[in-house]
Amino acid sequence: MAKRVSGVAGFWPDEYKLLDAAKKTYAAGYRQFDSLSPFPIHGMDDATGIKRSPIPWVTFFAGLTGASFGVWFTWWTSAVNYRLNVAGKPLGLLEALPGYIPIVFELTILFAALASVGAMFILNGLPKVDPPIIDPDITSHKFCLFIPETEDGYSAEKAENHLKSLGATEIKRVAEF
Amino acid sequence: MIKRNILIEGDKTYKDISDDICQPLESFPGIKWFQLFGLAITVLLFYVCVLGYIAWTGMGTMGVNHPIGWGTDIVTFVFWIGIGHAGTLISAILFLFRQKWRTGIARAAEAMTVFAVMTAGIFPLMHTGRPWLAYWLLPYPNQRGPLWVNFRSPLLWDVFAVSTYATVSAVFWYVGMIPDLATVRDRAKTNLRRVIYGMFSMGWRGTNRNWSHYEMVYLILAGLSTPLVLSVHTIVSFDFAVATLPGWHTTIFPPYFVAGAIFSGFAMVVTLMVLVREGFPQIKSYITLDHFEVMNKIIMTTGLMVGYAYASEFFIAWYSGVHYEQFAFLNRATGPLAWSYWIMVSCNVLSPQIFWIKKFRRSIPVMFVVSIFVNIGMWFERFVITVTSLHRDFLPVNWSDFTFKFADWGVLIGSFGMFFTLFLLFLRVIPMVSMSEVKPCYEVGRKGGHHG
Amino acid sequence: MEKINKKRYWKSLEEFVDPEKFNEQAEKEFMRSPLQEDAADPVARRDFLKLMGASLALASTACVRRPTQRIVPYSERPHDVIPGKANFYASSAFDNGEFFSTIVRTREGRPISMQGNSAFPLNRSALSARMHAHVVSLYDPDRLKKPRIRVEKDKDFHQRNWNDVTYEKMDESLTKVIDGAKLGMLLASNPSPSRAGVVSDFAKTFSAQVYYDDSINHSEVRRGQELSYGDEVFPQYRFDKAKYIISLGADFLGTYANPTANAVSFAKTRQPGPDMSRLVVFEALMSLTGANADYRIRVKNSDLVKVAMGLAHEIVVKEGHSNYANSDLVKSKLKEFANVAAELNIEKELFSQIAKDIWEQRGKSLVVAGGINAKTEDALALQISCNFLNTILENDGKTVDYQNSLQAFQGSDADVARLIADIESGKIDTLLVSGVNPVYQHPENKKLLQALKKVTLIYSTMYMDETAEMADYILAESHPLEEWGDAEYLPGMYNIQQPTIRPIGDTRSIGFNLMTWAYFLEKGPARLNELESWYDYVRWTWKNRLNALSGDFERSWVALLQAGFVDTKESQRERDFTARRFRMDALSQVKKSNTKSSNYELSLYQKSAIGDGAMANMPWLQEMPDPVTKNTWENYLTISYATAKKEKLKDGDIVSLEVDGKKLKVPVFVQIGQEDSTLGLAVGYGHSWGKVAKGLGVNAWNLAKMTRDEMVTAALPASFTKTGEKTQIANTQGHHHMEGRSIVVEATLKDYLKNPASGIHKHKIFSIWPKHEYKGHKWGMTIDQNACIGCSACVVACQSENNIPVVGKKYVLEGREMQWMRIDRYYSGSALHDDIPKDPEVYFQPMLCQHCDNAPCESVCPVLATTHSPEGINEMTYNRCVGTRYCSNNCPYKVRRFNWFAYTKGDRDIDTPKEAYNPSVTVRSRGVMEKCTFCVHRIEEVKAEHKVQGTSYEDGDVVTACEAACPTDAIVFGDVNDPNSRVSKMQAKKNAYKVLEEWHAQPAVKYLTKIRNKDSISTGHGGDH
Amino acid sequence: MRKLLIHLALGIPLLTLVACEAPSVGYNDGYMPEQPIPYDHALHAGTYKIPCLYCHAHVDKGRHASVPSLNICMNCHKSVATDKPLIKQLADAYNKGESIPWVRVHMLPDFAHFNHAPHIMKLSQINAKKRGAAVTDYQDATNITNEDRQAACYTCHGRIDQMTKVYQVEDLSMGWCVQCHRKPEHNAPVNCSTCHY
Repeated sequence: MAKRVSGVAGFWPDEYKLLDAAKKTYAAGYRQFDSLSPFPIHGMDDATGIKRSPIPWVTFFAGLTGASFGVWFTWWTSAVNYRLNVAGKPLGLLEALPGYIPIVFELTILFAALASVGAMFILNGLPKVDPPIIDPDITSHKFCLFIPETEDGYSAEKAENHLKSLGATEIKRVAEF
Repeated sequence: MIKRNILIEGDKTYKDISDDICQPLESFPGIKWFQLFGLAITVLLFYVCVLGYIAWTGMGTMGVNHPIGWGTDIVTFVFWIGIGHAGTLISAILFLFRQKWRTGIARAAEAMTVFAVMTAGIFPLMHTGRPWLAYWLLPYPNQRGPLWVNFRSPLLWDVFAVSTYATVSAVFWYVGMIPDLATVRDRAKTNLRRVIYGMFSMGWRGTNRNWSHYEMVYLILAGLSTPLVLSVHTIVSFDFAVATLPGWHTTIFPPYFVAGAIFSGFAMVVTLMVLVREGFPQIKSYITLDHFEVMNKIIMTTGLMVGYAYASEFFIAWYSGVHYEQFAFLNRATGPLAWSYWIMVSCNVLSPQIFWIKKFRRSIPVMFVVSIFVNIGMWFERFVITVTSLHRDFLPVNWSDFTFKFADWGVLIGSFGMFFTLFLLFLRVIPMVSMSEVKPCYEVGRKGGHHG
Repeated sequence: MEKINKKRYWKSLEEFVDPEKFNEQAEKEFMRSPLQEDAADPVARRDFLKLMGASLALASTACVRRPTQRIVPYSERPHDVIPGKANFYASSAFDNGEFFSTIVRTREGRPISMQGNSAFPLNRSALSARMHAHVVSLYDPDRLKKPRIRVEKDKDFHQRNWNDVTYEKMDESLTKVIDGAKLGMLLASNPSPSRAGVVSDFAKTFSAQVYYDDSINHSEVRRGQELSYGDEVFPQYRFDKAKYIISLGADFLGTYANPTANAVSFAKTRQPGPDMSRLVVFEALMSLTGANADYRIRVKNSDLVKVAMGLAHEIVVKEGHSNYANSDLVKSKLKEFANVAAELNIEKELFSQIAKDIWEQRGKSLVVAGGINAKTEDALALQISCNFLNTILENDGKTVDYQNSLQAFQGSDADVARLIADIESGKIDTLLVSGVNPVYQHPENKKLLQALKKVTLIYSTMYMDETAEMADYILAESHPLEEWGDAEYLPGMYNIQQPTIRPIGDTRSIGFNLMTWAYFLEKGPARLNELESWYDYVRWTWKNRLNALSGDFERSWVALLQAGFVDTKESQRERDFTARRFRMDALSQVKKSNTKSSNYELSLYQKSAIGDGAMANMPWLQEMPDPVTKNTWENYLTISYATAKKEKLKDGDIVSLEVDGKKLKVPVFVQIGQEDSTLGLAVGYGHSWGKVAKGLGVNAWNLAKMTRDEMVTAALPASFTKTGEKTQIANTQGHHHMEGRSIVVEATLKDYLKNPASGIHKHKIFSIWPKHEYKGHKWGMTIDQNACIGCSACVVACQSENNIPVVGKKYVLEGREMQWMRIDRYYSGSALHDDIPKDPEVYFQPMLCQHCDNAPCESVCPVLATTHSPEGINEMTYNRCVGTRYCSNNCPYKVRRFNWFAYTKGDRDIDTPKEAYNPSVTVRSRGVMEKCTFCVHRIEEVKAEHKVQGTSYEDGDVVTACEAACPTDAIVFGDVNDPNSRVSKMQAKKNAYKVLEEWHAQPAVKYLTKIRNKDSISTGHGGDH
Repeated sequence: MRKLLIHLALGIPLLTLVACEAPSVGYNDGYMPEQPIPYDHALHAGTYKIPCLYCHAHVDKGRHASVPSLNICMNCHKSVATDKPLIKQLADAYNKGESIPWVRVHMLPDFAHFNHAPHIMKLSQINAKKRGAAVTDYQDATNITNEDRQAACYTCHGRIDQMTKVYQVEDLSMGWCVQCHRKPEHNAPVNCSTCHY
């Protein structure tokens, strides 16, 4: 669980203003700050300087693992481990593969999907048990920018002023986030 | 640029949206809901009793016989699996195509998917002679040698496809739900509520870093679900297509089944959404007539595709020159079970044709009736494929007839009890429209950029 | 308040009555606390430790603990019983006039199945379906376990109470009854010399009158022989010597005379080739024999005499053949039959051709007539004209073997009439009945029923049947498998019936009873008094006969027991005898009767499984689909297709059938190929007893007519009216036409001689996979459809061998019958195109698991419950099956059977008694699929035996149950990898094909084409593409 | 959290299943029931070296090893240890024509058909081969000794000659059967109808 930090939060009534504020905050040299919104905001990644999520790699390798496991498992169980003549069909790896494709496919999807979701959970640090909430309305209709104390040269006043200059309708000092 | 219609009707703030959508969760259900729920759960209990009776007494309590090894159970299984497809289609394929209108109906449609797959999943289990041993279909290490499973059997493909589909669509549904559950948590007035929704929302806070990963995984899941959903009904169709039976052994089955699944799925979405709009009038702003019109267009299109499949089956049967194949199709249309064939054709091909007329596409009563027709028709499509093909196969000595017994009716009606029980509960505990997806779409079709 | 406090709950009445005592007991029962160690019980602590240990062991080892089983070994092991190994005993059996030499298989001293004695020339390894059901009748819970004495008898038999008694008590009462009584004995005829001996000893001693009445009397045959030739015999028809066979209503393959042996000898002449025999059947009902005919010509039963005489006219008068060509007497007699073909609507050319052909084949042809379905008022005339025809054709002594005649069918209706007269005149006041069930069989004979009420009736029986209801003393009879016996079915052919189990109840054979009473009354010849058991009497009977053979009785006795039979006149069997002189005055019996002006005539007939109805309580037989109609569990009125159309009747419509003022309500069944004015109704149903038999069908004997002391069962003027009621007839075959599919391939003999592969459609098939290789054995089967007569004995043999459950009428109606082996029956023509021929040709196709190399069932089973063995068997592993039924759906032949319910729990009346199960075969539970295994348990047993003995497999070591049961050798099983095996040779024949070959499932079963010996060329197409 | 619950819901039955199906669990190896007469194999087969086949006479002839009938016990006990109470009990039962209801130790389900004879033959041949004897014919007593046959019994039943009270040594599961059949030197089939029919 990530260490909890204090910081300053500013609020805006809609996503455009938040996006604008985020861009400006980034321009002002802030790097650790984060935006909070009830829904994802297009362009916010660039605005806050977040890199593309690495989850696709996880998906790819998990899918590959699923596929190779499927190929190996179906072949090994039916041709090696307990070889039985079923309907006179061949059991060689390549000859038999067409019949196993649906299994291989499903395993690919299953591995990829579960691994991706797992990765998302890990990257997002979920599940969090009872995390501190800046404002309950953030998940409904408020848009927030949070500048944490870990920011280089952080001072609460400076951050407050900065947010105020960006037109935040409300500013809150957050003891713990 | 084409002018878009607005997706969300009425002048709303984000808070209004939250309020509208969370209302069913935060208010005590009315008498109507209780009546419906009471009915559904009664049917569910009846269902449980019928299933118990079948499992206790034997499969002989159902109409299946020799040579009709598969009957109501498999027909209804395929029916429900098909229903499920619309949800994934809406949430995944339309997501990939950036169809914004999907947001209004996605959640409920996905819920329908999950519940339909759950309902469907019971059938392959219960249709076996020894359901208590159905876990033998899973390849797990055991002390029999170990003895594995037959990975070449379409039924095993089914196990993998259906369970993967159930898992992935449940996960997909749940992942989509997390931000909304957080909203409900943050709106909670009581502690208990906060704790419960807090648990299920997993501490979601909506930071952009989270959203970034979240959107990525959502995209990936949509990308994975798309081939998955197509594969599921393809594989279900393999149950038939891979078999040797005339009338089953057809290469057209995968696309035909998928089209049919989407067809029936959308019909069920229409049925359900009409009912939901009746029950929760505020939802009318989010699920609008435009939504219905689009869905009805899809129903009409897929109906035509299914109709094309029906026609092409006959053509191929004739063209193949195989006597058995020709007979099987002739028998569908003229044999002792021809009534089921003609119910299927009139419900699936004829009834959606009414949607050529815009007025009817936008008429709630018309679409409600048609959607129910389509559901009936699609059940009979599976009946025609399964039973009609089996009851007259290769050797004429084996030919026999099919009769519905009490247990057949019981499981068919009962499965609706299960589905509706789950769906009615869903309406009350989970936001039925995805708030985090609807909110960004508020602007769509509206002129003045952002609102105040 | 106090009241509530005082309220107690109790666990049992004891506690309520005496709580203290209860606690004491409870402590004992649930074990006293083990910690209560005291001086009185030092063991308690140790017990506790033990208990702890046990429960720990319990917890650590088992999820589900198995129940404790006990092994109770023999105290003194019988010499030849090895647990788990079957013992085989040679024996013999007699049933409804039919005789079999049998091999009884026992396990741990319990008979479990029977098959024929392959060395015995008559039935060889084949048995009838009824014989296979014999083991079930042995364990039939309905059997009488003890003798009974009627408590009280009032005039009208309202009092139906009996006391079960022991045989000692019975002997005591009966000796009093018999002593000084005017005794009569009504017996079924039986080829047993010992029984004949004891009966005659007894009859002489007590001056008893003996009457013979068989369940099915064929007395007209003996009478006809007597009138025609002067000796009263039941000739043996030598189908194996005949090249041209004409049946006049005789169902000799199904129910007439000695059908299993007939089938054995008939099949010998049916190998396709220039010597193949031809069978022409004139009949009204569609019988099994008619179904196998090359030419089947529909005539009324009342016209059969005309057919015989018409043929005689063609030969003698028209063609001027035979010794009688110059006899004016014959000519004048035949004159009135000059236009028979025209009168009977028979194709004239065909009729003349038949006459020409049989004359051509004289000495090698055979005319057979008879059976209850042909027993019209002219039955005797029919026999005489048949005999006359055989004499004209010089068949007498050759194909009509009067020397090796059948020692059966002595019963006659005349004897019954004599009995009635004797009772009425007071000559008989006490009657002993055994082997027949006269009350069931002669319901129309009111005089008999009246007469039986007048006498003290002693009835020896296995069941509380109709006659038992009227009896005063009921002797519980032993089952043939429980008793010694013997037979001389052909003169000089000695057979012994060995018991294979001790009598299960307090039962006796009739022979022993007669001995016992004589012993107690101290009367009669010494042997009746001195010999201690029936066994001794049987041995005494054989002492002289066997001594005549070798001089060493004990040795030849053991040899006889081991072999099952000794043929002392083997050289006589194949000989031709000189023709007997035909007595011309017999022809005076033959008159051309003018067909009565009745719309319909009813003929009773026997179904091959139920026959006379004595074994109607056998569920296997009730559920065996009738070979022709494929109906089960009841009888019904068969009507022709045209009649059904005319009268607007459909299968299952109940009509009220009226014959001579007697009415019966029966459902109708439309039988294609039946003569239009003939109605058929099977006997053997409508019993008032038996958990199984009771209430099934109607008793057709009610409609029989007594004319001049003869029972008339055919051509009874009948009428019927619709009642509007409907029922469903449990038919196992939903559709009767091949619909143009090449399933049973057929060719005429002419085609076959030109091209043996005629009719077979060859397909060019390719596969993307290489064929699986089978090293070692590769089991396969060939089914010769030309030999198969459709008798269905294999169906019941398979049921017996493989513990196949019976499902009952209700589930047959739902299409859930379980037989692994079925005989598919098709008619030519097509129902889809409403083209149902009046004279359909019938095809039989035994259908069982084809053990396909590319088995479609295997590839779809998700759990590997059905796989292929390295020896080519499609294995079904019941215990692995979860019951998806996908395999059955994917089986093109639909030979898999599913256990829809728990059929083997044994809680239904129709369940096979557990004792009759074959312990080598797993009993299947609910929810699993099953199917033919190629008798893999026999294969495994043989292989294990070879392994242990260090020997190797030879062709014929494994015989499947169906193969053994087949009288015509239509089924051959063996190793197809061995080029010299019978099966390989048959599979290599040019007329071998696979059903649905184009589906490329590669079945291991090949069929040989059906060849009909016809002069025409069939339309069947050959070639390939 | 919800996911965890799902995992638990799926996982618990699955774990139970694996636990129940895992080798030896759910089987009766180690089963050592109390017998009505505590017959001592260690004494008879061990100390006195009575060959297995003396009492289990049909084990190389038929399907069952078969618990010996009482007359076999009485062959010796007519004169041996006749005064001991348990022997008296035995003799008593024998004289009355009764039997002793032994508790079954080794049990296979009804759907698994096991035939002792070919197994005894094959295993004793293998044992003889191990000794270096030229083995061709099981019936030939000069090739295959009693010890070979006895060792064949021990393969599945363990050292019965050392057991005072007989117990089940192997779990007798299908997997256990199959692993032995699979050994190349045994050259035994592993297809289903080898045992199930």
